Amino acid sequence: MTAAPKITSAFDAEAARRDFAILAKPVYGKPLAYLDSGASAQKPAIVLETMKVFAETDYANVHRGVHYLSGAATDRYEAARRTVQKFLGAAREDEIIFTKGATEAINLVAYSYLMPVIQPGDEIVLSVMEHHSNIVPWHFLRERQGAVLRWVDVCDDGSLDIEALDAAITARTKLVAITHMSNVLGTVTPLAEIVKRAHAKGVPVLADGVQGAVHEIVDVQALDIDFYTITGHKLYGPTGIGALYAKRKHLKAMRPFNGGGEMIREVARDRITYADPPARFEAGTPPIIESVGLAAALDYLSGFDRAAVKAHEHDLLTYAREGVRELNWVRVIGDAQTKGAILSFEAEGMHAHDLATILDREGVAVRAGHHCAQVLMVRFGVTSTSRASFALYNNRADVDALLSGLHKAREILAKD
Amino acid sequence: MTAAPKITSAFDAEAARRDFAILAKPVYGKPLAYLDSGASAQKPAIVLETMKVFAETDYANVHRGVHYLSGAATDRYEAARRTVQKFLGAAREDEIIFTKGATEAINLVAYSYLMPVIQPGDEIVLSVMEHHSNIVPWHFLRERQGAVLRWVDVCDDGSLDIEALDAAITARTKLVAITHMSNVLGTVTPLAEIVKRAHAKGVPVLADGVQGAVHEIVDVQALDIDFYTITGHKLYGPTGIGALYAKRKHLKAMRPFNGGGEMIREVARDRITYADPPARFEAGTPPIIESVGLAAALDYLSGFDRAAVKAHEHDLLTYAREGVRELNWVRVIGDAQTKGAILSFEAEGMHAHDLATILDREGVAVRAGHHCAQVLMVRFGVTSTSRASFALYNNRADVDALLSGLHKAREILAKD
Amino acid sequence: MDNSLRELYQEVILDHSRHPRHYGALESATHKAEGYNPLCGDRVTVYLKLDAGNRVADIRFEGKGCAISQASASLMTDLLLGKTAAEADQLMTGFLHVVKGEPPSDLPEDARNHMEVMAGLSAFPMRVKCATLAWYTYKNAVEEGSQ
Amino acid sequence: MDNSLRELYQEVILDHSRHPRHYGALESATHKAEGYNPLCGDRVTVYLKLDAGNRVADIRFEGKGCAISQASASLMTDLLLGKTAAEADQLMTGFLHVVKGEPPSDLPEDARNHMEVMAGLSAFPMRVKCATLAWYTYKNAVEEGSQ
Ligand SMILES: Cc1ncc(COP(=O)(O)O)c(C=O)c1O
Ligand SMILES: Cc1ncc(COP(=O)(O)O)c(C=O)c1O
Repeated sequence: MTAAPKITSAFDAEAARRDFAILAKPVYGKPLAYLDSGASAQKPAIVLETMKVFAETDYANVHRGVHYLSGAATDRYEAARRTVQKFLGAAREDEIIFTKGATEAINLVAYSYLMPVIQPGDEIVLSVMEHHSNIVPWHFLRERQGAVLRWVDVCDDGSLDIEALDAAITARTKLVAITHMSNVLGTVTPLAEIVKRAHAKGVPVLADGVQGAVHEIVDVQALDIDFYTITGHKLYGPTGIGALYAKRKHLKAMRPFNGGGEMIREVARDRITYADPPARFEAGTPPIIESVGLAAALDYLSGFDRAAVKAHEHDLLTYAREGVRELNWVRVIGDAQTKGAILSFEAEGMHAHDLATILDREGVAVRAGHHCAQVLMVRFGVTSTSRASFALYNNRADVDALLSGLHKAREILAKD
Repeated sequence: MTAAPKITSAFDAEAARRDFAILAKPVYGKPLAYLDSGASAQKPAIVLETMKVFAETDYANVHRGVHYLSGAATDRYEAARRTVQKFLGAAREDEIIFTKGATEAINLVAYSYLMPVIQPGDEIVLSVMEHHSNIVPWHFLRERQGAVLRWVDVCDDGSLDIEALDAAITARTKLVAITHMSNVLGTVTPLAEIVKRAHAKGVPVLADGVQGAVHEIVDVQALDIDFYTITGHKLYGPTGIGALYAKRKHLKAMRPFNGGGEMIREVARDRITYADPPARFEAGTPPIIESVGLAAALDYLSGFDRAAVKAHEHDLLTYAREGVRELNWVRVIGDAQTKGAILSFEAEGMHAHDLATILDREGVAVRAGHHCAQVLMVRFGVTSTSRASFALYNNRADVDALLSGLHKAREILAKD
Repeated sequence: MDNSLRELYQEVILDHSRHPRHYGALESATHKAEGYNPLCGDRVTVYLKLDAGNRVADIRFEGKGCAISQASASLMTDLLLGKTAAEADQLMTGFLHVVKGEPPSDLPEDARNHMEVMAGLSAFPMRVKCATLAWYTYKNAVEEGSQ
Repeated sequence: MDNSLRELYQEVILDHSRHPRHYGALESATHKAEGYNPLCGDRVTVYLKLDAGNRVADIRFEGKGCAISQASASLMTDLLLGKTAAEADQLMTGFLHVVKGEPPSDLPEDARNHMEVMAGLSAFPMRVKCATLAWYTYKNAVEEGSQ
C-alpha cells in the first residue's frame, strides 16, 4: 500500500517539492518559504493518501479481533513496527514501543525505568542544549524523588563538551539523557562516543532522536544505545505518533507506564499481571492510522538516498550561513563542526518575534522564541532566537527569501 | 472547513451508510456487516477528507509559532477544543484536555489527581463492569501506594447495583470511577444519581464515557461530574486522540502528568514552574491533525438528530435481541432496562472465537473475547463472549446477516 | 458455505475438541507448564512425565478455550507420547509449518498425516495462535517446568 | 512592502519601544506584578502607586520583549497615569477592543486617539498577546500585587 522505495543516486529537491501540496500554496500572496520543519515537517501526499486509503479499506481496532478488518489492521500496525525497527536498526521488533510522540517516549522511560529505582541523590546527566521534553521528565524525578540533575555545558560554538560530560558521570549517575541533534544549535552529538564512555562507567544512555533521526542515519545497534526516541511529525509523518526504542533487557525489567487494555495479562479484583513488551507499554487503543502513516513516511524518506538528502540540506545550511555572514548585524548561535540543517540567530535591534512577523508577511515561515530550550537560552544570554530549519523540500529560493526578508525587517525595525 | 451541521428530524441510516466507504467493500465476497463499532467505529468521508485537506493547506506545529501556518493550525486546534467543550456541555474550554485516547485520560487522573494524595488504605470505588482502562490505573495505586479497590457488583440483568455503590462509599473513598456505558453489557449507568450520592459524601466521580458519549447526549454541567473521558476513534473520529473533561477546580490543583514542551512556564537548571491548564497537561506536540479530525467527527455526529440516531440504534438492538430470543442455545449477557446498542452473548457448545471466525467468513464482524473486562467475565462465569455492537450506519440487513451466521455456526460447530 | 471453514472445522478437529485425548491432571508429572493467551483468554496446562532418557513417558493436558486450541492440544498429546526431546522438537517445527501453510519440513509420514487435519488453519492466520498455544506450553514445560 | 506591516511598526510604536516612558523600578510602589508570556519569553513588571482614592498616582514598568510588548507597556503608562480604577478599567476594555479589531467601546476621545497607533495589531492576531501582556499585568498588580 505504501510506495515502493525509489532509489535515486542524487537528490532532486524540485521533484520532491511536488510531493508536498502545501508548499505550492501562497501565503499573503507570496510564495511560501517553509523554514520551520524543525518544529514540524510537512507531509508528502503518499503519507496522507496512505492513511486515508487505509481508513477507507482496512480499518478496525487491532489485536483482539478475529474478523477480517481487525486482522488487516493488526497486520498493518505490526508491519509499521517493523518499519520503525528497520529504520532505527533495532535487533528485534519488540524493542519498538509506539507512543504518541517523543515527549511521551521520554516520559515513559522516566516513569517506567527510572522512577521505580531512583533514590535521593541519584544523578541524571543532561546537556544544557536539551529540549524541554528531555528536561522536564527528569525535573519530575528531582521534585518528587530527590534526584540531582547534572548539567553538561556546550562550548561557545555550540558543540558538546564531551570531556565535561565524561567528568559529570559519577558513581551516582543513573542515566545520561542527551540529544542526538539540538533543535536550536543544530549540533549533532557524538552519540557512539558518549555511549562508550557512559557504558564504561556502567551508565545507560537515552538519546532524544527527534531531530537526529530526521537528518542522520541511525543504527541503534551500532551505537549500542539503551534508549532512542523519535517523533512522527518531524519525520514527514503524522502527528499523534512517535516511538521509543529500548533494549530488550531494559523493557523486560520495566514496569508499565499507562494502564489499560492490551497491556495486561490477567486482571482480577485484587491482583494483576502484565503483558510482555511491547504490549506492556502500549495501553489502550494505539494510534493505529498514525502508525500506518508513520510507516509510509519512513518508507518515503528511505526511498531517497539519505546521504544525498543530507548533502542537499547541508548545502542550504551553508548557503544561508554564508548569506548571513555578510550581515554584521546578525549573530548566529551554534556553529559546531558537526551540525545539521538548523540555523539560529539574533538580529541586532530586532526582537525575534518582530522579525518573524515581518518575515511571515514575506512568505517566510521561521520559528521565534525559546524553542523549548530555556536552559540553552540562558547559556547564550538571550531570551529568544529566530530559527530557520531546512528539510528535504527546501531550496535556495527559500534561503533567498529569508535573506531578503532580513533586509526588509532591518529597514522597518532598525531604521534609525 | 468542516461540514455545516445538517439537521434532520428522522434519521436516514441508508444515507449515512454512504458516508462510510469501507462499508461498501465486500469481505470474502460477502457484504460487510460491521458489528464491531464498540471496539472502533468507521470514519465518515468528511473526517478523512477534513484531515487531509487540513494537512495540505494549513498544517504546522501549534502554539509557539508567529507565522501564518502556525497561526492557522493553532486556530484549528483550539477550535477543536471548543467543539469538544460544546459536545460535552462543559462550562469552559480550558476544562478540556486533549489526550491520546480515553486510556491516557484516565491515567492522567490517576497520576495527576490521585497519586500525589492517596494514602495506604484510601479507597477507590469501581464497578465490576469496568473496562481495563478504568481498572488498571487504579490497580497501580493499589500496587504502588496501598490504595484499596472497592468493587460494586452488577445485578444479574447487568444493571448497576446503585445501593451497593452507595454502601461502598466510605469516609476513606477518594474517588468513584464508573463507566457511563458498559462496553460488554451495554448497561447505561445512572450517572446523575451516582454523582449526587457520591457528592453527598464529598467524593468526586470519574466517568469512563468512551461508549456513553457515542450513544447518549452528555452534559457534564448538568451531571455535575468531576471527570469525564472520551476517545476519538469510537466517536467516528481518528485514532490517536481523546479528551479529558475535568472541573477547573481540580485541574488547577493537579500536578502535571507528562513533562515536556508547552506545559511549562519556566525551566531552569534547578527549578521549574508549570503552565496553567489546559497546557499544563498537554506536554509535547499534541495530536494536531487528529484534533481537527475529531472536531469534524463531532460536527458530523451533532449534525444528526441524536435522539433519532439513538432510536435507530435501539431498533437494531431490539431487532437483534428478538432474533436471538428464538434461539434457545443463545444466552444473552446484559439485559438492563437502560441499555445502549450492544449485544453480548454466549452460544451453547461454541467458543466465541470459533463463532467469530465463522461469522467473519459470512462477512459479519463481531468481537469475541473478554473485551478488556476480565472482572466482568468472572462475575458472569464466562471466559469470553461474542459481542455485536451497533452504530448509526448499521441496518437490519446487518442483523439478519448476524442471525443467519449464527445458524450456520451452529450447523458447523454443534452439529452432533 | 465457505470450504475453508469446512476444512478448518472438520469432523476430526471437532471430535478432538469434544473428546480430548489424555485430558486431565497427571499426578506423576515431572514437568508442567501453564499456557495462556491473554488476547482470548484461552488456557492450557501441559503435564509431562519425562523418563531418564528425556522421552515423553506420559503426557496430559487440561484447558479451556476454542475448538482449535483444544483440538490442537489433544492432537499434540497423541503425537508426543513416547517421543524423545529431539523427535518432539522436530514435530513442533513441522506443526508450525503446517498451520502457517509454510513449506513442510522433514517429518515422519505418519506424523504428517496426523497433522494434516490442521492444515486448514493456514487460511486463518488470526487463529494460528490458538493452535500453537499447547505446543509452546509443552516447550515451556520441558525448559522451565521441572517439578 | 506590506502596508499592514508599516502600520504595525509605525514610528510612534518604534519610538515607544526604543524610548519607553516611565521605565524603571518604582521604590514607592504600593502595588506590583510580574507578567510573563511563556510562549515567547516576554516579560514585564508593572509598579503602581495608588493613592487613597485608588487613583494611579505613579506608574512604572520594566521589561524585556518584542517591540509590540514594550511599546504597549510604555503607552499604557502614559494612559493610566492619574486615572482612577474605574477609568483604568474602561481604558483597558477599550484597548482590548482596539487591538482585536472589535467595535470600539466608549472611550474618551484623547485616549482613543492615543491608542489608535495600536490598531494595526488587529491584522496580526498572533501578536495580540504581546500587546495585552502589560495591561493584564497592571490588572494583576491592582488585584493581587499589594506590597
Ligand atoms: C468502556 C471503555 N473504556 C475505555 C476504553 C479504552 O479507550 P481507548 O480506546 O481510548 O484506549 C474502551 C475501548 O477500548 C471502552 O470501551
Ligand atoms: C529535540 C527535540 N526533542 C523533543 C521534541 C518533542 O517531541 P514531540 O514533538 O514528539 O513532543 C522536539 C520537538 O518539539 C525536539 O525538537
